[in-house]
Amino acid sequence: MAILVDKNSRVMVQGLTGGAGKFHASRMLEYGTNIVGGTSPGKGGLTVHDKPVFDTVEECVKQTGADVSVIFLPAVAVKEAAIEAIRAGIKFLVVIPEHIPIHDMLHIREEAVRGGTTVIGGNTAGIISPGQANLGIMPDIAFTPGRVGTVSRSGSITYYVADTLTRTGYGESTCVGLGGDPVLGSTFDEILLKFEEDPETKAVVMTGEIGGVYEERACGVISKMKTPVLAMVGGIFAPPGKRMGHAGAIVEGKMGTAKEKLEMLAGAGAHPCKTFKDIPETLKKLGV
Amino acid sequence: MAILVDKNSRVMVQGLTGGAGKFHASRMLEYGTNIVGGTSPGKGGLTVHDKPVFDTVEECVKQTGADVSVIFLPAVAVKEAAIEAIRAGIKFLVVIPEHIPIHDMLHIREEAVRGGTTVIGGNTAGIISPGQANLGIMPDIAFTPGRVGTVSRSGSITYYVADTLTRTGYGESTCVGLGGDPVLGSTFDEILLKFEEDPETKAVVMTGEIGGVYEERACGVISKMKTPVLAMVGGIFAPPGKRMGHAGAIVEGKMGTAKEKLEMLAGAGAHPCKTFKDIPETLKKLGV
Amino acid sequence: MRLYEFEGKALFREFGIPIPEGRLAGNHQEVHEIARALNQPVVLKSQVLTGGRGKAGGIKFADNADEALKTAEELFKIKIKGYPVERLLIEAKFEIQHEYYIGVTIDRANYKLVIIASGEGGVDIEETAEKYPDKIFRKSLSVKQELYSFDALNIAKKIGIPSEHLKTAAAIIVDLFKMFKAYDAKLVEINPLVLTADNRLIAADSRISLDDDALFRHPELKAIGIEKRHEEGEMTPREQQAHEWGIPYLDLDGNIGMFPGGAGFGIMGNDFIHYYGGQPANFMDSGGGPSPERIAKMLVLLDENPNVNAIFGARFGGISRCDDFAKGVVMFLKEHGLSKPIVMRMTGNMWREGVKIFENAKKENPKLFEKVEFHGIETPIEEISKRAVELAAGRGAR
Amino acid sequence: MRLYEFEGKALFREFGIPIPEGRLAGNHQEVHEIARALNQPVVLKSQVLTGGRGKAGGIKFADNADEALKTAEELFKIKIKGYPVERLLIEAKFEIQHEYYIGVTIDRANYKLVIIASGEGGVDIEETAEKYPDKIFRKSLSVKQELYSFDALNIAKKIGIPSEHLKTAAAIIVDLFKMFKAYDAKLVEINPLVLTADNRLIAADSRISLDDDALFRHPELKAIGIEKRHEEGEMTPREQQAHEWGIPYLDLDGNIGMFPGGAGFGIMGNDFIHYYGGQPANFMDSGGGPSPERIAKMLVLLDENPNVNAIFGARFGGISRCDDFAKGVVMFLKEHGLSKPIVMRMTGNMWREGVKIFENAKKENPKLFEKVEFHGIETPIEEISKRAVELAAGRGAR
Repeated sequence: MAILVDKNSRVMVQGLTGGAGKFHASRMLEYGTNIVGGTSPGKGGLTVHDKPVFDTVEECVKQTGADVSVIFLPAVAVKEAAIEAIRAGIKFLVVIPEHIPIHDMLHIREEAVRGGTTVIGGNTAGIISPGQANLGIMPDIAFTPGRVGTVSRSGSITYYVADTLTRTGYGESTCVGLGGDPVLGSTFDEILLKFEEDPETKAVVMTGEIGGVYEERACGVISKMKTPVLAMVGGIFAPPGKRMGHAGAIVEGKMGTAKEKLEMLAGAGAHPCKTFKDIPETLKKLGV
Repeated sequence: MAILVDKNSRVMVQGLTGGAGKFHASRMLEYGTNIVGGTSPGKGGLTVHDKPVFDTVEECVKQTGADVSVIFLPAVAVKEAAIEAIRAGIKFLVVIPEHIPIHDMLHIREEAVRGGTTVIGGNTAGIISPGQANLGIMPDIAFTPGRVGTVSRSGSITYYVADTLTRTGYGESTCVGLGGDPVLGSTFDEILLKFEEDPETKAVVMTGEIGGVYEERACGVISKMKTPVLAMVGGIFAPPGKRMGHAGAIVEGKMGTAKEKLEMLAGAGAHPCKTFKDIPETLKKLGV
Repeated sequence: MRLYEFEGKALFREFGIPIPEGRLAGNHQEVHEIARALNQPVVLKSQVLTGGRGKAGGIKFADNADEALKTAEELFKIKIKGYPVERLLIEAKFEIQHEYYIGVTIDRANYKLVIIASGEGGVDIEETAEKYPDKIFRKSLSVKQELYSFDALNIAKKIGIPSEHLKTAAAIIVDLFKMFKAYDAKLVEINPLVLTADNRLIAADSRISLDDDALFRHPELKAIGIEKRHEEGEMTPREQQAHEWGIPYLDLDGNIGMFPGGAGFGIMGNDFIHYYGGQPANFMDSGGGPSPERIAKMLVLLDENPNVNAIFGARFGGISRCDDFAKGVVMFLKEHGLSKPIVMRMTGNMWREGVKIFENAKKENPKLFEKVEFHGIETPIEEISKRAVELAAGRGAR
Repeated sequence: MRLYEFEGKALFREFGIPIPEGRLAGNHQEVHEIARALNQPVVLKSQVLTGGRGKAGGIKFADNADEALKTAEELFKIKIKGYPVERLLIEAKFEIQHEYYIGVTIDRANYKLVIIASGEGGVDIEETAEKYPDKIFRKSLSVKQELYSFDALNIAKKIGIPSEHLKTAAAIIVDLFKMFKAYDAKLVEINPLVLTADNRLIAADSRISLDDDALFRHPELKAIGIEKRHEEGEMTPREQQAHEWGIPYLDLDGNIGMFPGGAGFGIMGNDFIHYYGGQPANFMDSGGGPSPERIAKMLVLLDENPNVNAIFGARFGGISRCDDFAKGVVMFLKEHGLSKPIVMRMTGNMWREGVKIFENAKKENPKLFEKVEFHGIETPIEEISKRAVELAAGRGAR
């Protein structure tokens, strides 16, 4: 099994006729992802890789039964595209583009909560449930079906973690890229809860990063999870990030340094790892 | 009994330190209205007519238990004042000023529906439950406690109707001025329903006017009411009002002429009256 | 208040809605210059604040600048529904491939903004709406909601805009909705939105009505000449005078001068006069809490109207105070003098004080009150109405 | 990106938030003129994009224009945290009665905008927040919500603004919140908001940070000189070069040139180098899907950095393609040449094509690859990190 996407997901691509959309759609199809169509306003009626293109998500959903969407559009178009998908009933949305305005992400998040849609990104490499579906820009070379889930703010870290899990025979149930932007569609805790509910996921590797507040948000969930969580945090040796004025310091308090994050996660019951090779060693100890 | 306000209502005045607020508050107090305080931002701590003035409605509600408010403020300040009252938990709000921007009234209405507040006005003479409370600018000379409710878009018509009911011995339970503006806080149907629930109100005189769509909205309710409704509509001989472009005609269809309104109301079961003296004659026939 | 076509188009341009190339001309020489600069066939559009301008001959075409000059000379002479043509909008002519309709207005019964669109634009849109309601597409939004491009695209699709123009049309719809909200509009219409033979989408006409009461929020409009005005058309000299004094006033065809308090009874009082066989000469509203000066000016308007035989007065003091009312009447009687008979009724807030003012003035100078019949709450308003009809019919003082 | 104080104050003025009378000076003569025109005691404020300017002596007072001139001459010579003072904001001095704090920022954990206010403004506000959390008032709003005057008045009351200034303070808070939304800000602060001895409320300082990614929505800012820039401070020459090339880059203190793919591994790779005893010379992010030209430029930055002893390269092709990566490396080797040893690992999208490009180039000219140690998916990244540390320590090619 897997979380969020599997071989039964009916996947559409917003921006299917664009350069990136077309290129990655073909990769996703090659991987076996069940792409059913896509959108490109004003280009309804065309086909790309033999899949129908529609003017609006609403039409695409009606005609193809799409329930998952991946956005490949310029950052300026993401706010409306995401809200369109949410309003059209898409239940899981992957936002690939980077440089999305933060206020736009706040709007998207509000609509997503209201519409009951899970959003990942922006600035994510996407999500892969190995052997079933690959949504986004992740290279399939690192991934193999298996029993460990991963969730990370970084695409490259996701590849290295999966590479390690694949190499050591664990494989992955689903690998989720939360995205690298300061405000994201989903947070670690929300994804961890989904892994907790997945019987095939025997452990989760969560890789965080200096800055932001999402790792801290995860602690409450980790302390209640039965599935073991392995945690890495990048930036232990990075110079401390600059705070945004007094207000940032007041709102986010002591949050943000990698060392503190890792300590908090460990305190909540996660198993800390330094480099990737600590991952299989820890899994072995845990008997996963 | 009465609807919306009675002698137990705890009434506050927004704009209590202003000229109009002060003047009419004293009249309202003289009538016996239970005014408990008022607001004037920046003037918290003063008293007017021995009643305490607060900076915000929230404070006034907390300190005095106010549950009804009357707004005497310039039109530009009404939107925020009304929303403030609604958010502070005021359950019945009387908006006296005229010339409130229509878009502002749409905002107020949305907040009122969400907050469960009944709003009357803008551009209303107010509401009076004779012998109990007089909220707004209505002269008390025309009113006497009794058994007929009135609801009108016009202050002057309210006075004439009450004058007639008083003169003929029926008296009034409550007289409601919906207000003269194109978009109002409440509609005829909403007020009629409240009269229907009041056991002391034996009949309702509803006086409408050429233009707008509120009389038409009332028909559905009238046809289901047990309490008899008498209807007058002003503007039978007025030249037809100008439509607002094609869009106005499309949205409002055939609505709006006084003659059609009166016919529709009669069709829904209301008893049409031409001049005020028809009112007591009709009531007599109905055995009220 | 209604905007002229050229004013509406200036707002369209500000919001990025495409309009035809063109300029406003105040005389025929300017028309010549503009047409020469455009250097192509043009359309000359009379700028008047009334509908039906096309059917009345207010829109003409010309193939070149000289022809435009001649046509303009004629247009500047005509009147449309009584309104003289003082300005012409001169625009490059275009060939029509299709006409669409897009409008935004307020659905008062449901407290929503509503976007209306149709694939059958043009002057017959109302007929289309009535006969073929399926051809009209509506979308309601709360005043707090944003109109998103995908919603607009959906509307554009539903009214049959061709694929290659969907994004442009959606942008126009989104911008029109933004403009509606930004300027506190009551109505904005593009009718027709034209798809030209050379495949451009253009707002060929504008119809905009703004909320007078929200003008204070838009001082920038004053800079481009858009100020408070009547909803439609121009005014009679007396209406113009009343407008300058800030008094809502309309001339009607009868001979009874209507001097009521409040708009509500202003309208219904007219019905009463009709019921008793009379004809009102006007509609008038005193506004809330009129000053004595304003009351006096209202009487001046009626007394100086040669059509008026008698005046019907009614005052139920609410926000208006009877003492101010009485002061105003006395001020008028003293400073202007009354030439027509008047019957009136006064009651409500401060009526005792009002009565005292009348009594004192009458004691001082009884002649002032010769033509005045004065009543209080004891006389039903129906009696006053009946008496005004008698007075106007020349059945004189009792 | 952070704005200068004077830029922030220009935006305050636009939104009606009161600021002190004053002007910007680029040299000491201008300071003299401005101070003379103000004709009263002034404050000279160094305009640098860093905090702690007051404690570093960047803010001075002067009683008259001549004194201001002298003080300015000194200020133009100093550096604040390494940043030279190039401009001074000259403002009329005022006496402080009380200092308040008002800020708006984004609460990322809860997806809300949050207004923060305190009756204890000034540079020690963070300390206050930590020691006396009761003295900090917060209000969270959704990005779709409006801040109403009564909410703002409530905030003003809670932080102890005196009655007679409540309405002014509320207007400032409402305007600050509007400005936050209107300009897609990440942070706006008035600290301190000063109640002067003569009873005026004034935004004495501004701290504003805007969202670079939303600048496209605000072309009007460019007109007043506000363009995309770093969050804080100025850049080293190499950072400046990288910035011009659009490459996120930061100089660090070590000797290993970091050439990773992706920001995530860019950060974590630095930790790995530390774990194996090395010190990175930089942080760098290739950005999504870099072109060969960009890859080549990234290598130029590292190769020309005299602190760099060896280069650590890692590429996991995702949105970036290994063939483009390999092309960029080869382009660099051919056109620039490599002077330091490099160890790198490449895998992911199009890795086969990438390997082929390397092999062909090597076949063509094996000398180009003399200092290159190249690995694929078979070698864990830990081994590459370890090897980079060895190379930088001079433990040479194996």
